[in-house]
Formats: sequence, C-alpha cells, structure tokens
Amino acid sequence: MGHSHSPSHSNAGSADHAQEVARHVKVYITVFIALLVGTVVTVALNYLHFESMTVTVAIALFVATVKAFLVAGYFMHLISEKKAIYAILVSTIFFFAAMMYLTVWSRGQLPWGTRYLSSPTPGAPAGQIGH
Amino acid sequence: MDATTHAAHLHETHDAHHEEVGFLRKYVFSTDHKIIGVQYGFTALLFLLLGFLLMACMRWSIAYPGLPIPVVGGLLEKLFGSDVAAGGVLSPDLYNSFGAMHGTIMVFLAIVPLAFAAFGNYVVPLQIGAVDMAFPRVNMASFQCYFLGGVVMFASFFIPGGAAKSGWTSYSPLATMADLGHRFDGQTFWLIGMVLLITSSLLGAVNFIATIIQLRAPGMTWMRMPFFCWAQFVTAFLLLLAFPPLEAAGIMQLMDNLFGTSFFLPTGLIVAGNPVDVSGGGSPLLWQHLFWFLGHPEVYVLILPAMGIVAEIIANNTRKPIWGYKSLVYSAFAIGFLSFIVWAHHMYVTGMGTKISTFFQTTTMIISIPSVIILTCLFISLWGGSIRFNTPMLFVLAFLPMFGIGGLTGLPLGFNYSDLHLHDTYYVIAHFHYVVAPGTIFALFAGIYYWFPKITGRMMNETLGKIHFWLSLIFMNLVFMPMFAQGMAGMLRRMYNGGATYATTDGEVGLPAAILKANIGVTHAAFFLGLAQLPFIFNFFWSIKNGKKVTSDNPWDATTLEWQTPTPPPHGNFTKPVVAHRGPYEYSVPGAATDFTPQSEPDKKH
Amino acid sequence: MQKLLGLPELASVHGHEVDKLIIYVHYLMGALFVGWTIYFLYTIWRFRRSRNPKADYVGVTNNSSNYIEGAVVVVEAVLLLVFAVPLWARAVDDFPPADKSVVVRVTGRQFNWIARYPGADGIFGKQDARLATTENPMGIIARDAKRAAEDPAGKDDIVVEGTSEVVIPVHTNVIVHVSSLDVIHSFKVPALRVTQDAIPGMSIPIYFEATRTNTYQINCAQLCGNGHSTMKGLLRIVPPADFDAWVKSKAGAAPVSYE
Amino acid sequence: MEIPYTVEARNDTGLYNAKVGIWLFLASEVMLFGALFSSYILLRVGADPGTWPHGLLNIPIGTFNTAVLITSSVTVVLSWAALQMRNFAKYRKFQAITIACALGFLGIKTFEYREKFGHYEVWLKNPITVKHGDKEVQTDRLLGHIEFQGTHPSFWSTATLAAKQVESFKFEPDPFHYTMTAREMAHAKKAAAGKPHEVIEIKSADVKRLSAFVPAHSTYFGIYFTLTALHALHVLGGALVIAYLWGPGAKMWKTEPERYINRVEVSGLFWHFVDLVWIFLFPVLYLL
Ligand code: HEA
Ligand code: HEA
Ligand code: CUA
Ligand SMILES: [Cu+2]
Repeated sequence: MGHSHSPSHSNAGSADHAQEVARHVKVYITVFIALLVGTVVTVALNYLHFESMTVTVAIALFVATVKAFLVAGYFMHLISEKKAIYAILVSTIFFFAAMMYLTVWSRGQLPWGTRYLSSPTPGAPAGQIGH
Repeated sequence: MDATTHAAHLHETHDAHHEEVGFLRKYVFSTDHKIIGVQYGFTALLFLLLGFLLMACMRWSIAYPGLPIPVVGGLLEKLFGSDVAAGGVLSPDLYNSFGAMHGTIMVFLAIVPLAFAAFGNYVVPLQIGAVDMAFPRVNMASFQCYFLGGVVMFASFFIPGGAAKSGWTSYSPLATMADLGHRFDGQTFWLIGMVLLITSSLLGAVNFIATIIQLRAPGMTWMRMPFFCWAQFVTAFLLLLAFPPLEAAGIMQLMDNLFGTSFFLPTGLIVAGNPVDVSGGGSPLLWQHLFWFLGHPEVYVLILPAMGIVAEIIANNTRKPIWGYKSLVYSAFAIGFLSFIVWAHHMYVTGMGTKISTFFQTTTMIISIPSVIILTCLFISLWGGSIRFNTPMLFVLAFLPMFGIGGLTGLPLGFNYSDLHLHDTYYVIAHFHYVVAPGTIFALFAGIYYWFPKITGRMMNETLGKIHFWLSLIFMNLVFMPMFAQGMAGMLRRMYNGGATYATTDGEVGLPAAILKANIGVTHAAFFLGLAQLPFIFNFFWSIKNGKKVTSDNPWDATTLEWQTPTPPPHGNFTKPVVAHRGPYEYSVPGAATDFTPQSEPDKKH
Repeated sequence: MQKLLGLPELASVHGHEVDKLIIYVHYLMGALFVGWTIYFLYTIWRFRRSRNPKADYVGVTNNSSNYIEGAVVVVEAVLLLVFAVPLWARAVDDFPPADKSVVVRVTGRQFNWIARYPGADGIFGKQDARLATTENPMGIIARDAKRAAEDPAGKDDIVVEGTSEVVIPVHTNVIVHVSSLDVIHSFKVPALRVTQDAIPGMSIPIYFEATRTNTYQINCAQLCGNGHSTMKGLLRIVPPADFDAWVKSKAGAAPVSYE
Repeated sequence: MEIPYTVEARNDTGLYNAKVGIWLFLASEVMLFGALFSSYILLRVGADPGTWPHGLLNIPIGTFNTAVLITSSVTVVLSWAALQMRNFAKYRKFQAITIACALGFLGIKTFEYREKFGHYEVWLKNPITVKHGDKEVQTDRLLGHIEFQGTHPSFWSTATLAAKQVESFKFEPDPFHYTMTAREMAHAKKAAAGKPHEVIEIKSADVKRLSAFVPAHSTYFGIYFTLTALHALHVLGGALVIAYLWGPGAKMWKTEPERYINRVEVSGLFWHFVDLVWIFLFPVLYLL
C-alpha cells in the first residue's frame, strides 16, 4: 500500500486510487473507534482501583503504547513509510530510552550509605549509616 | 512557537526571491544560504571577540586580584556600577558573571555558530552540488533566532543584578538562588536566551539534515561526500536530539525562577539560617543530567566540524587523498552515537554507585577510540604527500597535535578515580581549551583563510597570515600549558582571585607559591594572544577590499564541488547542472593530466 | 613521576592508588604524544613540497595504524578494568565498619563548613530543616528551645561551626558524610585526594585514612556563589590521643560557635 | 532557481523535502517531551511519602478532552484522504471540525486550570479534626476552597495572608486528602456525596503553608502545568497552521494542488504527534 501513501498523486483521482483511499478511510475509522475504546478501557480500569500500583501503571502505559502505535502507524501512516524515516525515529527512541533509563537508574545507584534527606532528617547512630 | 514558524516555513520554501530583491531582502532578510552563512560568520566572530574580552578581564582578576583593570577598568565601573566594579576592580559577583558568560558566549554564540552554522551554511550546499538549503525560510528564521538569542544574552549584562552568575553549567539550586533580589535576573535572561539559541540550532539542524539527504547532486552518492559534509551531518543530529532535553530543563529552571516550583530544589533548603519557602521535593542532580545530556554531545558539536575542515584542507595541501576516508566517516558516526551515553563523566564526584560509574567510565573510554582513529587517519594522510605550507595548512597542521593534547588529557578525567583529584581544577580547563581553542579555533581560522577567496574573490595576505599563525600558536600554548601544572597541584577553577585563598601559609598546606605565580605569566600570554589576532583582523577587513584577486574559480586546485562555482557563487550557486563522477579527494591520480581531478569531471573512458 | 606531574603532598592511604592511576594514564598519554610528535615532525619535513614535489596517490599501505589503535584499545581496557573500576568499587562499596571508625558529618553552606560529631553516645541527633535559625542553622532538634526534649540523642553532638574546622585522628578510618544546606558545594582535600560534592537534600559518605599529622586545606570545589573562592576550610589531622582529648574538651560544652 | 523535491519525491529516498523536515522536527519533539517525561518519573520516584498528589484532576473532563483530541486527529486524516480524492469541500468540512476540536480542547483546558487555581491545600501548625467521608480524622493538612468576604479567591499563598493582613478565613475542607490511597479517596468521596459542606474558620496564625493548586504547590503540579501548558502551546500552534491552510493558504489548491496536499499532510503529521503526546499525558497525569 506504500505507493498510495507516498504522495505519488500522478494517478490521483483514477479509479484504483479512489478505491485505495476509500479502503484507507475504513482503516482510519476503525483506528478511531479502537482509540476511543482504549481510552474508555483505561479510565474504566482506573475506577477498579487495583491493590498494586504496578498493575495500574502497567495497564495504563500498555494501553497508551498500543494507542500510540495506532496513531503513529495509521494516522501518520508510518507502517508504509520510507526507511530513512524509520532510521531517524529508531535512533531517537533509543536515545530517549537511554536518557530516561540511565537518569532514573543513577538515582538508585549511589555510593553505599548515601541517604536522601527530607525534613525532618532522621538521626542515625554513627554505627549504622545507610538506608 | 517553534511549531508554528517551523510548520509554516516548511512549506513556503520557494516562493522566496523570484523578483529583483532590494538591499534588505538581499543582505538582512536574505534566504540565500551563502548570505546567511556570512551573517552567521560575522556575528559569531564578534561574539568570539566579546568572549575573549570578558576572559581578558577575568585573567587580570586572576593574576592581580583586587587591582583595578587597566584601560577598561573605568569603563567597567561606568557600565556595571561601582557596587560590582568599584574603581575598575572585578568583584567576585562580576567575575562569576563574566565567567558564566565567557563560557556561554564562546560555546553557544561563537564557536557553534561559526563552525556549524556559518561554514555549514556556506559550504555544505556547495559541496553537495545543491542550489540552496532545503528550507531557505527556515534557514533565515534560524539565524534570526540566533541573533535574538545573542541580543538577549548581551542585554543581560546591563539589567539590575547583572548577567547569569552560575557558570555556563547553571547548576541548580545556585542558578535559582544566586540573585534572589531580582525577579527577572540574569539567569532568567540566560534561560530565555538559551531557548532562542536552541530553537535556532534545531531549525538549522533540521535544515542541514534534510538538505544533505534530499539535495545531493546526481552522482553525489553518500560515500562520495566530502568528509566535511559528513561531519556536519553528524553534528546536525547531535544538535537535533541532544538540545531538546536542555530546552526542557531550561523551561523547568525558568519555572523554578519565576513561578516558585521546585523541580531542582530539594526538600529542606536552608539559606542564611532560614528555611526556604518552597514545596521542595525536586532534584538538583536532575538538572545536571539534563544539562550534560546536551553538554557532552555539545563538545563534539564543537570539534566535528573542525575535523571536517581539517580533512578538507589536509587533502588539498598534501595533494593526495585522505587516508582512510571510510574509517573517518564511521568514526564520526561512532562518536555521534556514543556521545549520547557518556554524559555522566561530568558528574563523577556527585556520588556514583559502582555500576553506573563503570558504565560511564567504559563508554567514555570507548568514545575516545574513534577520536584516536580520526586523528591517526589524519596523521597518516600526511605520509607520502607533497605538502604545501600555506596559512590554512599551517593552522591545520597545528590543529593535529593541539587537539591531540586536549584529547589525551581527557583520558585521566575519564576515569572516576583519577577524576577525584582532577575534577574542577585547571586541569579540566586546560584539557578542554586545548581542544576548543588551539583545536577548534585554529581549524576555524584555517577554514576562513581557505574559503575566503571563494566568498570574496580575493586572497588573504599570506605574510600577515603566517605572523598570525606563529604568534597564536606560541601564545595559545603559553596560556594553556601551565594550567595543567596548576590543575595537577590542585588549583581550582572559577576563583576570581585565582586561588589566592589557598596559598600555603605556615601551619596550613595549600598551593605552592610557584603555582599561583604562574597565573601572572598565563594572563600576560593571554593578552599577547589577543594582540596576536590584530594581524588577522586587519588582514580580514583589508583583504575584502584590497586582497589579491583570484585568477581562477579554483585558486587552491581543489577537487570538491564548491570550487566549480563562479566566484563568488551567484544566487542558485551553479551556472550549469553539476554531476559528481568520483570521490571527493582525487588528488595526484596516477596518469591524470593535473594533480587534481575535480569531482565534477566526467570520466575519459566513456 | 609524582614530582614530575607536580602532584601535591599526599596524606592518605588510598591517595596512593589515585596517584598511581593518574601516573599510569600519563604514561599512555606520554607514549602517544612522543611517538606521534616524532612521526609528525619527521613527516612534514620529509614530505614538504620542495623535497617531494609529486604526492603518492596511495600513501601508507601497511596497516601499522591498526596496531597502534589496537594497542591504545588494549592499554585503555587494562587501565579501566584492572585499575579504575575495581578502585572505584572499593571507594564506594567497602566502607570500614563505622563503629570502628571516626564518623563526621560535614555540611557546607554559603560560605563555610559545619563539622558535626555524634558525641559520647555515638548517635547523631535528628534535624528538622523547618526549625532552622541563624543560631541553629541545621535545625538540630536537640538545640531547639521548644522541642529539645524530643531528641536527647542530639544533646551531646559536637557541632563546630563558623571556623570551618574539621579535626580528625591520624592512622584511623574516618567516614565523612558530606551534605549541604543551600546550594551545591564540594568537599575537596587535595592532600587526601578526596572530592565529594556536597549536595543539598543528600548525604553522601566518603572514607579515608590519613597518614600524616598536619593541617590541610579543605577546598570548595563547586561554584556556590560570590563567596565561592573564599570558602576555605581546615582539616586538622592530629594524633588519636589529641583527638580524644579534643572531643572531651568539646563534649557537653555548648555548641562551639566562633561567629 | 528552483529547489528540487518540494512536490515530488526524490526517488532514492522516496520522500519530498517537507516530509523529511517534519519528521526530523518531530524527532526533536520526542526528545523534548521525552526529557519532561523522564523528569516526571525521576521526581515521582524521588517524592517523599505523602508529597505526591493524585486523584485531584477531573477525570471525566480529561477523558472527554482526550476524545476531542482523538476526534480531531481522525478528521485530519479524513480531510487529507478527501483531498487525495480531489474533494475540496469535504476536506474543508473535516478540517473545520478539527479546528473546532482544537479550540474546544483549549477551552476545556482553560476551564480545568481555573478550577485548580481556586482549589487549595493548607498545612496547619497543629492538627485539627475533620470528617473524611464517614469517619473523623486528625490532620494538619486540608484540601478545599477558601471563602473570603463572600468570594472564592484564586492564587492565594502563605504570602497573600500576610500581604492582605488576613486574620482568618473560611475554609470548606474536602472530605478526603491525597495521602489516602485511591480506593480510600473514592470511598470517602462516595460517603460524603450529597452531604452539606462543613465550613471551618482558619486563623492565619495557625497556617504553616497555604498554596492553591498552582505549579508551586508541589513538583506534581509543577510538572503537570509545565507538560500540559507546553502541550497546549503545541495544540495552538498546530491549530494556527491548519487554520492558515484552511483559509488564506487554500489559494494554492487552485495553483499547485499536489503541493497543497503535501502541506496538509505535513501539518497533519504534526497534529497527530500532538495527539500522540496527549495519549501519554492523560493516563500519566490524570490516572496514576
Ligand atoms: C571539543 C570539546 C571536547 C572534546 C573533543 C573532548 C574530548 C574528551 N573529553 Fe572533554 N571536556 C570538554 C570538551 C571536550 N572534551 C569540556 C568543555 C569540558 C568541561 C565542561 C565543564 O565542566 O565546564 C570537558 C570535561 C571533560 C570531563 C569532565 C572532567 C571534570 O569535570 O571532572 C571528562 C571526563 O571524562 C572529559 C573527557 C573527555 C574525553 C575522554 C574525551 C575524548 O573524546 C578525547 C579523545 C581523544 C584522544 C584520546 C586524543 C587521541 C590523540 C592521539 C592518538 C594522537 C596524539 C598525538 C599528538 C598529541 C601529537 N572531558
Ligand atoms: C568554545 C569554547 C571556548 C573557547 C574558544 C575559549 C577560549 C578561551 N578561554 Fe575559555 N572557557 C570556556 C570555553 C571557551 N573558552 C568554558 C565553557 C569555560 C568554563 C566557564 C565556566 O566555568 O562556567 C571557560 C573558562 C575559561 C577560564 C577559567 C575561568 C575560571 O574557571 O575561573 C579561563 C581562564 O583562563 C579561560 C580562558 C580562555 C582563553 C585564554 C581563551 C582563548 O583561547 C581565547 C582565544 C580567542 C581570541 C584570541 C579571540 C580571537 C578573536 C577574533 C579572531 C575576532 C575577530 C573578529 C573579527 C574578524 C570581526 N576560559
Ligand atoms: Cu562552596 Cu564553592
Ligand atoms: Cu564530556
């Protein structure tokens, strides 16, 4: 389906092109509905209040990611996009992941005995430092 | 904001300049990549001068703390008031402002605009045989953002409280608290200026990448691109992906300064014995991570274009192909890629666990390898050449060992354990100045001497050029070499009195007298370094009018496409459509008529 | 070599390793620098235009460069894996048993250092930043008129403020918890080869064992405002006996303040 | 002089210039919002217990706004499809909806902001007893609304009390506090539903800290306002571009339809990205 997306409008208006577009319109509508459903699902699940925060986060982010793929894949027609674009996006995502992961990781990765102070600061026996 | 300008400009690429254009449209609001390149060049050189002048005042204060600055002292007092420059003496506050602004101006307003924007704009489209950049309007917007950013930064000197005082790194909480007296303080201006400069770089980066991907002339395959274009290509990606995080951080620090948020302010801050009335809960280290996520790639933004220039000029003046063109390209990519994951080597002493420290030490060591490879290739390229020692080549030859020294001294900093002793000392200052000053600046000088005839149609004066070179080389080293010793001895940076506080006295062990005395020598060397630029400045302006006219479009007998255009190149660059038939550095091809075969020259065979 | 590089007087056990690493790295740097400089000077002399009018299209054909680069890789790998990484692991992971060490909390503020010892009971008192006053800059609860009763442990803490003096015994493991009240400072003692940023909201321990009795300067190695260059502290390394005597002299006494 | 590939695609890359440009720009946008997301995570992981508000945003409205934005996204592609079908009228119809949605989104956001600015947390010097749902609790931190001289002021802070020399003010405490778990909060709200609001009198002297739900309230609201405001700016920007193409820019449809379609596609790509960012913002800020 690539050619119809890449703006090779030479054949624009021609019958097969028309069908092509018509088919995409169907896809768009389906995606649209899927997105709405996804939203409703996330919100609904949220009202169930799972015991563990992790589950809530996991589900919410999972659904969000799926929605993101739908938008990027179909609305932004990435699935039929050229590989130059992929190269750019993949490296971007990698660097973003690196930034996020290393930054957050380094927060926990501290010298032995390091403490984050909050007011009030707990006193500590000189004997036992650390968390 | 940038969203609109960008998206809007994206489309209005070529209704630009059809009609006969007037002076304003031609020189001020031009969309021609060459004019924009020149605009960038001039502005950046002026900022380079400003950066130097700030530093000159700092150097005086370092050598003679408490003594009024000669010549400009009175002026400073008039400009900045007697509370910070009483009797022309630099107060610690003013010193900190100058220090922060010297760094900021040199990096973001002088070298990057000169190396990336100016040379990139002028040369890249010519070298790949394009008629212009892909998005001329965006290109113009990029320069305007840069100019605005420069104005904001410059203006910040004259607002109540003065310019930013917290180092070019602007670490929180200091950046937020340095100037609590004023709502719109220098730091706020700094942040606004940075957002403008970042926007400018982003627009530029998008433009460069799109241009190189889309507008290469027929036959200009990727592996036929001059290394300079590769360097700019990688650089553009660094700017594109590393700058936004700093923009985000800038926005957050702006919120901290103006709206009392606590992104970078931890719980329980106590200033002068009083609890600070903020919510707290923020993280000072978050700022450092986001800053250095830009900060490290930025330093390669400073060096890659320089390496590009060096490669061009070496090939041209050794009259032989660059040795290991492919490894150069791959190394540039390796550097680009790795530079995103080494940033925390600037944060070794903030307290790092074993794992994270090991990770960043390892990546830091790995990233030094491609630099080694690049330098090795450039060194080996000299072998078997027929070397012409004209001014550009002299600067380029000097670049090699100078960058070498700067780079090598990066290694002891790259290990967490040895950085324990060297961090924040003048060793670091010497390390990176060797790379950016006798390194990058020399490469830029070389580039100016090299492309000057293409831009103006006249050569710059060789004798003055050689004087400029030798004096600069000598004094650069006299300025920065002693700093290694000072750093090793433990002399710290960012001290308005050059560490006088830490002099050894009877009863306390501190800095040896000799180390502190060196400050005086360095300062004078720095002044002479400034004087050494006069031949250049004179040569520069004089040659525009009176330089020796070039006899051909290709005065250096070069192979790359920019020399196939008329001199200076008209709007639209090439008079006839160009096709690249061969690699970029076909010098002294066995059996060829001349010792250079331009890329555009068709093969004899068919 | 120490002298050649101009490293300052050394007064700690681990500092020896720091110097060793610095020196080894400089051997590598020196080798590369000298080697390449010689090659460089020879080449530009040998292949100058007047002596070599016709350039050689091919240039170097052997792959000696690979060996040089390979060598650099190997040496760097050794320096990293054999020295840098294990040494750092030791510096941040295997602290000496704190109950057999002298533990100090050093807190930076604009523009001096506050040293705090747990006192006879060996327990640091609690702090509450919201209690901070000019008299009680760290908001130590035991020093707060209203809430002193809450935290007896803090009573006998020894707090040395105003003089930026830190007193420690020689030949003893010392653990220093570095922190800050306002902006980021950095606790650096060149003679001990230690540097640790003092970051508000965090308390980060470092340890060392001093090898000489002497008075060394504590530097603030992080830009912290207009007083940064004058934020000098003094580290007094004294014989253990004197240290104990000093502690006794302070114990119980009202918090020392020279302000 | 003509710059090539502004309309037709370059055959080795298969792309026209603006397409490359916009995707590069979006890549940088990913890093921009990515950095803010990373900060959000770091700040949240680092937050002291009881200092990270949750459940204070208006979920139904947020959900509705999400739907609005998704709708605008689909109308954008549909309008683009219509153009490819050479159906200009239909294109205009769909983009009109898009623009309407954009304005709607911004309107709703403004309303949400205003709601927050008038909603307070007050930290008291010593605990008092209030009803959380059906049970009495001792607490020194209350959420609720200020009533002062018959008005419900916004943007008050600890400083305001001194500045305005307020001795005391009326306060309608909410029947819950974010130190509760989500479930407890929901329960407390249900229990309190329909019951009349108790109003208490608070002396300024007893107030340790007072803050409306503004960026300064906490790092949570700080990042919430920063992210959503930055996103709103993007919505505004995108809407302006689309509106421009819809109105004055539409001339080009007569002269260079292909280029016009490209412009619409590119502005669309930007719009979808803005939508995509919100798809993450909504659950992260509203639900977690
Ligand atoms: C263009 C700029 C540039 C470049 C290229 C580099 C290159 C490198 N830098 Fe540098 N660095 C800076 C600019 C730069 N740096 C700046 C501005 C700072 C300070 C910021 C601040 O705090 O204000 C800094 C600080 C800095 C630090 C933090 C120090 C501290 O604050 O404690 C570290 C630590 O790892 C580091 C490491 C390195 C390394 C390993 C390289 C490597 O990439 C180097 C690799 C190169 C080589 C290994 C050379 C190889 C040479 C040969 C093989 C031939 C030699 C031949 C002859 C000499 C004849 N740098
Ligand atoms: C690219 C970056 C760059 C460059 C080129 C320079 C160039 C120089 N720097 Fe800079 N410097 C920094 C980046 C740079 N610096 C940074 C980031 C810091 C840290 C700041 C901080 O601590 O926060 C710093 C800090 C710094 C310090 C330490 C201050 C301190 O810690 O207290 C010192 C001290 O000597 C110094 C000196 C110099 C000198 C002597 C030069 C010389 O090399 C200058 C050479 C330049 C010239 C001689 C001017 C030539 C002018 C022209 C050619 C103009 C021509 C004009 C026309 C034709 C119109 N610099
Ligand atoms: Cu404290 Cu510098
Ligand atoms: Cu770095």
